Amino acid sequence: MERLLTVSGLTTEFRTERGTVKAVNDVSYHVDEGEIIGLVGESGCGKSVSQLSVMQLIPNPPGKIVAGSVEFEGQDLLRYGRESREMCAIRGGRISMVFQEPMTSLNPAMTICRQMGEVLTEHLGIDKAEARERSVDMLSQVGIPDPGKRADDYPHQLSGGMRQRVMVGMSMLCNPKMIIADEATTALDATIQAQLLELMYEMVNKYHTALVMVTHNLGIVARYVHRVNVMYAGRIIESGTVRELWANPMHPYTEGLLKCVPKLGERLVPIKGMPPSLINRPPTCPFLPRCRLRQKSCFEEPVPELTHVEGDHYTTCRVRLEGLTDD
Amino acid sequence: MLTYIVRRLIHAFVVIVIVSIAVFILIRLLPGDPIEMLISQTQLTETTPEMIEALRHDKGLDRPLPVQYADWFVQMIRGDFGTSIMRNFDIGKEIGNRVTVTLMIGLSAFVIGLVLGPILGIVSAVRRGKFVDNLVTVIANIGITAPAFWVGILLIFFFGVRLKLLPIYGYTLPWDDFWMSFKQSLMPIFVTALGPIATTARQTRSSVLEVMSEDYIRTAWAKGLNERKVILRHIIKNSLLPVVTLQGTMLRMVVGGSVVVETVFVIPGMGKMMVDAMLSHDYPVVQAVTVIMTLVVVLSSLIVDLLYGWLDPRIQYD
Amino acid sequence: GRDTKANTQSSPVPGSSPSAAGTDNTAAPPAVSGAPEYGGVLRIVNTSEGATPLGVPWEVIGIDVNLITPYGEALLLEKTSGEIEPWLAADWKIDTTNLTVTFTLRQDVKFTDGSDFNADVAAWNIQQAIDAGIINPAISGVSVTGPYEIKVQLDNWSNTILSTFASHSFSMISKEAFEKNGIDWARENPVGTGPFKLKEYVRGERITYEKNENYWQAGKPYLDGVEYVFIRDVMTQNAAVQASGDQGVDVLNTNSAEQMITLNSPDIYLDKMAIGPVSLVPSSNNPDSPLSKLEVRQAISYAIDRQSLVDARGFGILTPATQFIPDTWGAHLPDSYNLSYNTEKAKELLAQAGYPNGFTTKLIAMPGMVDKDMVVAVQSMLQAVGINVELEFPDSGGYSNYRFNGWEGMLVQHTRSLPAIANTFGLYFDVKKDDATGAYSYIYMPSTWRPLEELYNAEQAAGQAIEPDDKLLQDVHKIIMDNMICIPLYNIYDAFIIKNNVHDTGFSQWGAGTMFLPADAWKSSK
Amino acid sequence: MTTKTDSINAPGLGGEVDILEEQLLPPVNEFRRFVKVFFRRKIVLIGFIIVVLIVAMAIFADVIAPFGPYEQDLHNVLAAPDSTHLLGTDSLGRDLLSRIIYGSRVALSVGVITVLLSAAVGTLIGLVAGYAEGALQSVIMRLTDAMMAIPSLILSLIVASILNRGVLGVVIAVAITLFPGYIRLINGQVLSVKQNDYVMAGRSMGSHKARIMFRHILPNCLSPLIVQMTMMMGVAILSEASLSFLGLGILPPTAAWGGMCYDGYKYLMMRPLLSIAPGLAIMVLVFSFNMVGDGLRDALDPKLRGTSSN
Amino acid sequence: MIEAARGNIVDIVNLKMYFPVRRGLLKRKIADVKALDDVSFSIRPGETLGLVGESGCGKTTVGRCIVRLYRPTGGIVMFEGADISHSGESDLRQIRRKMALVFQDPYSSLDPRMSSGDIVGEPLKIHHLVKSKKEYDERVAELFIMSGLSPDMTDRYPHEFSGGQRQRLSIARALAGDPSLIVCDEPISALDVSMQAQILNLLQELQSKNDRLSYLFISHDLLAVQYISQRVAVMYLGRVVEISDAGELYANTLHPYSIALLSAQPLPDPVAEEKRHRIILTGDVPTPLNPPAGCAFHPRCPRAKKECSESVPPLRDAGGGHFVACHCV
Ligand SMILES: Nc1ncnc2c1ncn2[C@@H]1O[C@H](COP(=O)(O)OP(=O)(O)OP(=O)(O)O)[C@@H](O)[C@H]1O
Ligand SMILES: Nc1ncnc2c1ncn2[C@@H]1O[C@H](COP(=O)(O)OP(=O)(O)OP(=O)(O)O)[C@@H](O)[C@H]1O
Ligand SMILES: [Mg+2]
Ligand SMILES: [Mg+2]
Repeated sequence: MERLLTVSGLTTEFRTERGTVKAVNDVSYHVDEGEIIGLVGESGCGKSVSQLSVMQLIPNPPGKIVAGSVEFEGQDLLRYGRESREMCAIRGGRISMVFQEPMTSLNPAMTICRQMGEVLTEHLGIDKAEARERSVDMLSQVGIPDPGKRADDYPHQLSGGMRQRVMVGMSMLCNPKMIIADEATTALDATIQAQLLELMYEMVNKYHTALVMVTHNLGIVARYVHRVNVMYAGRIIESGTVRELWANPMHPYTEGLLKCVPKLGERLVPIKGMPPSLINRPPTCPFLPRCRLRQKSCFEEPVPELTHVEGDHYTTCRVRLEGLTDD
Repeated sequence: MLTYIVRRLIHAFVVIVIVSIAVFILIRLLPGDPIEMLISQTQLTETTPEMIEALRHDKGLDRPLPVQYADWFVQMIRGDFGTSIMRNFDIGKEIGNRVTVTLMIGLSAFVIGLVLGPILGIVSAVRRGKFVDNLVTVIANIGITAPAFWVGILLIFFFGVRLKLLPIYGYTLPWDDFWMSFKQSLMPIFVTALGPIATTARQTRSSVLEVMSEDYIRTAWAKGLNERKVILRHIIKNSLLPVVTLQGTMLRMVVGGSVVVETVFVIPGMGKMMVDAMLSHDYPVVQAVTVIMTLVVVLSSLIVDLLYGWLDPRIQYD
Repeated sequence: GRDTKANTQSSPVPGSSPSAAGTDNTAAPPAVSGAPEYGGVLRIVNTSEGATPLGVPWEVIGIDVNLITPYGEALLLEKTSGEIEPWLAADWKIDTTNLTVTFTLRQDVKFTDGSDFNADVAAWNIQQAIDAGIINPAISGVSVTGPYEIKVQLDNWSNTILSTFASHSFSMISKEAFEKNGIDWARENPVGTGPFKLKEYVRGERITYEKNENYWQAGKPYLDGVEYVFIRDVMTQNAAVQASGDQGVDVLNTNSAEQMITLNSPDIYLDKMAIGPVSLVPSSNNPDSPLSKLEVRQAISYAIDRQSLVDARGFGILTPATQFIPDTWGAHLPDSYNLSYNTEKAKELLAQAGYPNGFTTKLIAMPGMVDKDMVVAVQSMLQAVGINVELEFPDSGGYSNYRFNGWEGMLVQHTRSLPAIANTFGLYFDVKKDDATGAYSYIYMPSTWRPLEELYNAEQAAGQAIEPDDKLLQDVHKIIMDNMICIPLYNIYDAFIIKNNVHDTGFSQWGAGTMFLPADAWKSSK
Repeated sequence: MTTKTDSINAPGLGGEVDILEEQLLPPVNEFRRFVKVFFRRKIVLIGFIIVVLIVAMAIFADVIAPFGPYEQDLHNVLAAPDSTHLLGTDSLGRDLLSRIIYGSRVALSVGVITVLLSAAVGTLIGLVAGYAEGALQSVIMRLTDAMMAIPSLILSLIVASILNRGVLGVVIAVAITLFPGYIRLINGQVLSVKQNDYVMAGRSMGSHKARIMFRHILPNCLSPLIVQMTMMMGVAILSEASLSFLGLGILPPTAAWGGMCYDGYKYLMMRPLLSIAPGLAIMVLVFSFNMVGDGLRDALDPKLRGTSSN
Repeated sequence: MIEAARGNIVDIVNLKMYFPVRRGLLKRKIADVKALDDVSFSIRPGETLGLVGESGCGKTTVGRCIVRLYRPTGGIVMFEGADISHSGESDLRQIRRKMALVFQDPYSSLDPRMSSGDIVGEPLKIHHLVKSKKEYDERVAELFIMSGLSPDMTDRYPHEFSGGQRQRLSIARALAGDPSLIVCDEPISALDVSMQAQILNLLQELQSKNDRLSYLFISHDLLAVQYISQRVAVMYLGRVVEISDAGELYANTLHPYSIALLSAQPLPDPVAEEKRHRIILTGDVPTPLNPPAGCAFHPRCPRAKKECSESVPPLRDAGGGHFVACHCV
C-alpha cells in the first residue's frame, strides 16, 4: 500500500485569554491508501484540531500551526498558505472532511444540490447541470429516497440522518484520496448511526479511499478500523492495529479507557481524576497525574517519543517502554 | 403564505387601531384647546363663549370622545381623513402629496443604508482588527453620534452657501425635474441615510463575525472554496438575515427623522406637516399623519418579513 | 355683550409675523436710479407651514392672510400709520347717525377669470365674510345701492371700523367662478383682481404667483412673479438669504435682532418698524398673589436693567421700553414713566409690600416672538432682588391655554401695537366679566383688579369717539402705566431684510395684512 | 505543577482517591478575563476612558468649571475665546466651557435616567410577558408592536409637549420611545433562556415562579440588557438634542448640550464654537457610549467566554 | 397490563402526552404530537429502571410527566401511591422535594450565573430544609463530597467545571432534598467514556447507600443501561415495545426493534465484532406527528407482515415478566 499522508511533529496552538492552549502537541502519524484509521481519545484532547490542522482549517486567530509538516502525496501542505490555490484544490478535491454536526454543517440558505454541486464545479470545472446530475446520483447512492426531488430541498427539510448522508455523499463526490470523518455519526440515533457507518464503510471500500475516523466510541473503532491512534492531551500516546491494541494495551490510559466501557458482568473501573488542562503543560507525560503506574522518573523526564514496541504497535509510556527494555 | 399575509394584515390593523387610540388620547392631553387657538388667529378682538361653542360644534369637537373617535376612525377606513381644524384643507389629499415626498427621501436613504451598510459591515468584519475596520467603526459611529439638524445645517453652509454646489432648500419630485430633484435630494438623503448606514454596518459586522464562526462556513472552506466564494456564496446571505429584521426598525427611524430633516431642508413632507400640526394642535392632522406613518412602518415590516422568508428558507409561512 | 371693536389686523398670533405701525428705517434703501424695470421673480421667505387653501379669503386666517396679497385686493388699504386709502373702493361715506358706510367702487376692475368687479360681487363677498362669522360683529349687513355702490350697516359705531375693510381677509374674489365651480374648487383656485395669479402651490414648500397681464393698473405689475418660500428653520432662512441665483430669496421678514445682525451685509438693507414692546403681564387672577400689589409690580420694573438687556441681546436694534405704547404713536405719554434700573428701590418696594424676602413666581414666555435668552436674563435680574422665578416655555397651544384660562405669575408677551391704536388696547386689555357672559380678549383679565374696570371704561370711550383721539388714547395708556398693568421690557422691531436690488415694495409702509404693494415692486437687473 | 492533594472519599472513583488540584480547571479571574476582552479593541478603550472622564467631569464640575453655569455677564456676550473664557461666552455672557462642563451632568442624567427608567419598566413587562406566555403575552406584545410602530421622534414629540419640559419631562418622553425595545429584547431573551434545562430544573425542584423569574431567568438576560442599555444612552442623548431642535428640549437656563447646540446654532457664522463645541461633546459622548457598548457586547458574549475544557 | 402494585415509588398507567400543533390564521390546533401514547410501567423502591429508545421516542417526556413538569393528557401518574396527575402547583412543591431530575446537557442544566454551592444548595433553600447558615454550609459540603467533588469548589461557577464535574453537580443538587426518585435523563450521553464510567459508578454507589433510592435511567446506550439497570424498558415512537428484567432482555431480546438497537451498538471488542451478525435497518425514524398505522416500527422492521401495518400490537406478557408488543413474537 502506498503511503498517502505523513504527519510529523504537528503542533497547533490557540491563544486564549487563559493562556496558550497547545491543542496538538508534536503529533506524528501516517495514513496509507485505502486504509481506515481511527483516532480516539476523550473530549478536548485535540482530535479535531489535529485533523483541521491537516486541512488548514484552524480558525486563525486564535489558532496557529506552530510546527510540523503534513506531507500529502509528496507535497508538504503546510508550505502552502491557508487560502492558497493549492490548498483550495486539495481541500474537497483530494481530501474531504465530514463534520460531526449534521444540523449546522450545511448552509441553511442553500439547497443541498447546490451545496453538493459546488464541490464539483469548483474542483472538476463541470457545468451546473452536470453537477446537479452527479449530485443526484450521489444522493441515491447514499440512500436518500427520491433523490431527484430531495436535491432541491433545504437542509432543514431533511432529518438528521439524511443530512449527514448528504455530507458523506458530498465528501465522496470528487472521489478524494482521503476522507476525514470527524465524529461524523456521533450526533445520530443508534440505529441511524449504524446505517450510516455501514454506508461509509461500503463507499470507502468501493472507491479505495483512505478514511480517518475520529471518534470516542470504541465500539465503532473496534468494528471498522484497521489502525488506531490514541490521543491524550494533545499527544498521540499509543498507536497500533486495533486487535493488537485491544489485546495488549501498553499505555495505562488506553488500558483505562478499555475498562471504562461497560461490559456484561464486569465492574467498571473508571480512570480516576479528570483530563488535564492544555495550558502550560510541562513536557512530562500528560497522563502523569492520573497514572497508576507512574514512577519517580516520570516526573523528571519529558515524555518519550512514540516508540515502536512490536509489529505496528507504538507507545509513549516510559514505564512500559523501560520495563520492556529492562527485560 | 396567503394566510400568513392575511394574518399579518389583521395584525397590522390591530396595531393601527391601538396606535390611533393612543394618539387620539395623547394629543388631547396636550395643554391648549385647538378651538381657542383657532379663535385667537381670527380677526376678532372679541369672542363670546357662544361663538367658541358654535365653532367647536362646527368642527365636531363637542361630541363625546368615543363618538369622535369612532366617527373619525370609520371615516378614515373609508379613506376620508377629514379636514384640518386650523387650516381647512383636505387632510387626505395633502397627505397624498406629502407621503410621496417623505417616502422618496426616506426610501432612498433606506435603500442606501441597505446597500452601503452591509458593504461597510462586511468589509470591516472580514478585515476585523485592521485599519479598515477601525475606520469603518469610526465613520459609522460619526453617522449616529451627531444630531441630524446639526449635520444638516453644516452641510447646507458648506455645500450650499460656501461652495454653491447644491440647492439649500426645497424639493422637486424626480418626475418633474430629475436633475433638480437629484441635487435637492442629495443632502437630505445623506443626512437621513447616516443612521441606517451606520446601524446596518454595525449590525452586519457582528452578524458576519458570527456567521464566520458557523460550522457550515467551515464546511464551505473544507470544500476548497476560496475566500471570495466563501464570503459571496455562504457568508453574505446568511449574515444578512438578522440585518433584514433590523430594517423594520430602520424605517421607523427614517420616517421619524423626517421631522427634523424636512424642517431643515424645507421639504414639504409628512414630517414637516407633523410638526406644524403638533404645534397648532390640529388634532385630525396629527392623528392622520401618525396613523399613516405607522402604517408605512407596519407595512414595511411586513415586506421585510416576507423578504426574510425569501432569504431564509427555514421560515415557513402558514 | 360688548360693542364695536374690530381689529383689522393680521394676526397677533404667537409666532406670526408682522405688519404694524410706526416706521423707523435705520438702513435706508439704496437710492433708486431710474425708472422701474420689468421682469424678475420676487422671492419672499415665509416662516410658517402655509397649508391653508388661499382661494377663499374669509377662510384664511392668521399669518396666511399675507399670502393672499399678490392675487387678492380689498376695498381699502391701511397704512402702518393707521391712515386709510382707497383701493377697490374709490371713495366711501360714513354716516354716524344711521350707522352706515357707503362704498363707491372702481368701475374698471376685472377678475382674472374675466368677470366684472361690481357692487353685486362686493356685497356678496362681504356677506360671505359676515356669514362665516369672522367679520367684526358690529357689522350687521350689506346692501347693493347702485351698480357700483354698496352700503354696509353697522350695529354700533367704532372709529376703527374702516380698517376691517382693508384686511386681506376681505379680499374680493370672483362670485361667478365661485358659484360655477363650488367652494372646494375655489379654495384651491383663487380668482382675484390682484396683479398676480396663482401658478403653483406646494404646501409646506412654496407658493408661486405669476403676472396678471390684464391688471387694472395699466403698465403694472413690473415683476414676472412673486414666490413665497416656507422656511421655518432660522439657519436655513439665513442660508437662503445668503444664497444667490435660483436659490436666493429677496425678502426675509424677522423680528429676531440676532438674525438681522447675522445677515447684515452690503447686499441687503433692513426695512424695519417698531411693533411695540415685549412686556411682562402679571396675572390678575388671584387677589392674594404678590403680583396684585402695585408696589410689587413697580419693584419688578425697577429690578430690570433694561439697558443691559438691550445691550446684550439687542444687537443695536432693540431699544429699552418704558411704556406700553412706543413713541411712534400718538398715545405715547410724555416721558414720565422711565422706571429706571434701581435694585435698592425695588427691594424697598418689596419690603413695603410685605415681601422683604421676596417670593416665588413664574415667567411664561410667549413662543416665537420672545427671545428665550431675554427671559433667562430677566429671571436672573429678578432673582437679584430676591424674587425667585421659574421659567416656562410652553408651545403655542399651551400658551393660548394660559391666555384663555388664566395663569399664575407673569406672561412674557409681545404686546403688539396695531395701526389703529385703539384696537391695541381692546386686544390686550379686554375684561373678562362673569363667566357666563364674559368676552374673551387677547389676555385674560378677570375684573378682580379695580384699575381694570377703569381701564375698560376709558377704552370704550376712546373706541367710540367719532375720530381716533390721541388724548383719550393717552388716558387709557396712563391707566395701564400708573397701575403697571403690564411691565414693558424692550421694544422689538419687525424688519424686512431686503436685497439691494429690490425696490418700491413698501414693506414697512402698509399694515393690515397688506404687507406690501406687489404691483409697484420691481427688481433692478444688476 | 502543584502536587497539593486532598484526600476525600469520593464515590464513583472507587473509594479513597487523590483529588489533585490539577483535576480542576485553573481558576479563572472572571474580572480579569472580562477586562481583557473588553479592552481588546483599542477604540473601546478610548471610548471607555472618555466616558470615565466625562463622568468625572460631571461629578467634579464645581471644581473644574471656571465659572458657574448660570453666571451671566450681559456686558460680555458672544465673546471670542480668550484666556478667561477659553471657549468664549454665549449669548448671555455665560462661559461656554463651564456650561459644557456642567452640561455633562444633564447629558449623563438624561442618558442614564432614561435608560434606567425604560430598562426597568421594559424588563419587568418583558419578563412577565415572556414568562406568562399565552394570552397575556400576546396582548403585551401586540401593544409593544404598536408602540414600536410609531416613529420614535413623533412619539417623544407628543409626550414631550404634554409633559413639562424639565429634565424629567424629556427623560420620560425619550424613555417612552425606548421601553418597548426592552420588552421585546427581554421577552425574546426569556423565551430562549427558558429553554435551558436549568429553568426546567428550577421548576422540578419546586421553585416559585418569582424565584425562577428573578433568580434564574433575569440574571441570564442581563448581558444583552446591559449592552442594549449602553447603546441606548447614546440614543437618549441624541433624542434630547432633536427635541431641542423642535423646541421641546430641556428648559433654559439649564445647561444641556442638545439645547446649547441648537441655541448656538444661530451664531454659526459669528461664533461657530457655540454650536460646534456642544455638538462635538454630544458626538464624543455618544460615540464613547457606543464603543463601551460594543466592548461590553464582546466581553459579555457567552460564546466568547472561555468555557471549560472543550 | 402492569398493575399498580402497592409500595411502588412510581406507577404510571396508560399515560398519554399529546402536544398540540397549532397552525393557521387563528393558531388553531391542527394535530397532536403524540409524544406518549398509552405508556404504563412502575418503578419499585431501590430499583433502577432503564429506559432506552431513539431520539424523539418520548423518553424525556415520560421523565417529565413523572416529575409532573408536564400535565399528562391522559392516564395516571402515581408517586408513592398518591395520584399526582392533576395536583396543583402548591401540592407539587411538597412532592418535588422527593423527586429530582438530572439532565443530559451538563451545560444548560446549571444556571451559569450561580455559584456551584448555590446551585447545589438551592433545593435546601426552596424547601427550607436547613435552619441555619452553618447547617446549610455543612450540608452543601456533604453533598459535594457525596458526589465526588471537593467542597472547596463551592464558590466556583459552572463554566469552570468540566462536563463530568458538572454532571456531578447536577447529581449533588438532585440529592439535596434526599429524594426517593431521581429521573436521570441521559445523564451520560454528553460525557466521555471515562467520565461515563465515573458517573455510572457514582449513581450505583449512591443507591447502595440508600436502598430506597430509585432511578429512572434514560439513555440510548444499551450497554450503559444494561450495566446499571435492574429492569429495562424499550420505547419506540411514544410506546413501550418491550419491558423486562435486564438480564432477561439482553439474553432473550424479543422485539425486532430491540434486537436492531442492540445490534446497532458496536461492541468495543474487535474480535467479537467480527463475528457478530448485525442488523442494519433502513429508513428513518418516523415522526410522532404522523406515525405510521399499526405497529409504528413496521416500515423499518425486517420481519414485518401484513398484520403489522393494520393493528397496534398490545404489550403482552411473553412469560416471566417479559412484556413485548409485537405481532411476530
Ligand atoms: N477555537 C478555539 N479556541 C480556543 N481553543 C480551542 C479552539 N478550538 C479548540 N480549542 C482547544 O483545543 C483543544 C482540542 O480541541 P478539539 O476540538 O481538537 O478536541 P476533540 O478531541 O476534537 O474533542 P471532541 O471530542 O469534544 O470533539 C481543546 O482543549 C479546546 O479547548
Ligand atoms: N414541549 C413540546 N411541544 C411539542 N412537542 C414536543 C414537546 N416536547 C417533546 N415534543 C415532541 O415529543 C416527542 C418526544 O420527545 P422527547 O423529548 O420525549 O423524546 P426523547 O425520547 O427524549 O428524545 P431525545 O433522545 O431526543 O431526548 C418528540 O417528537 C418531540 O418533538
Ligand atoms: Mg472534536
Ligand atoms: Mg430526551
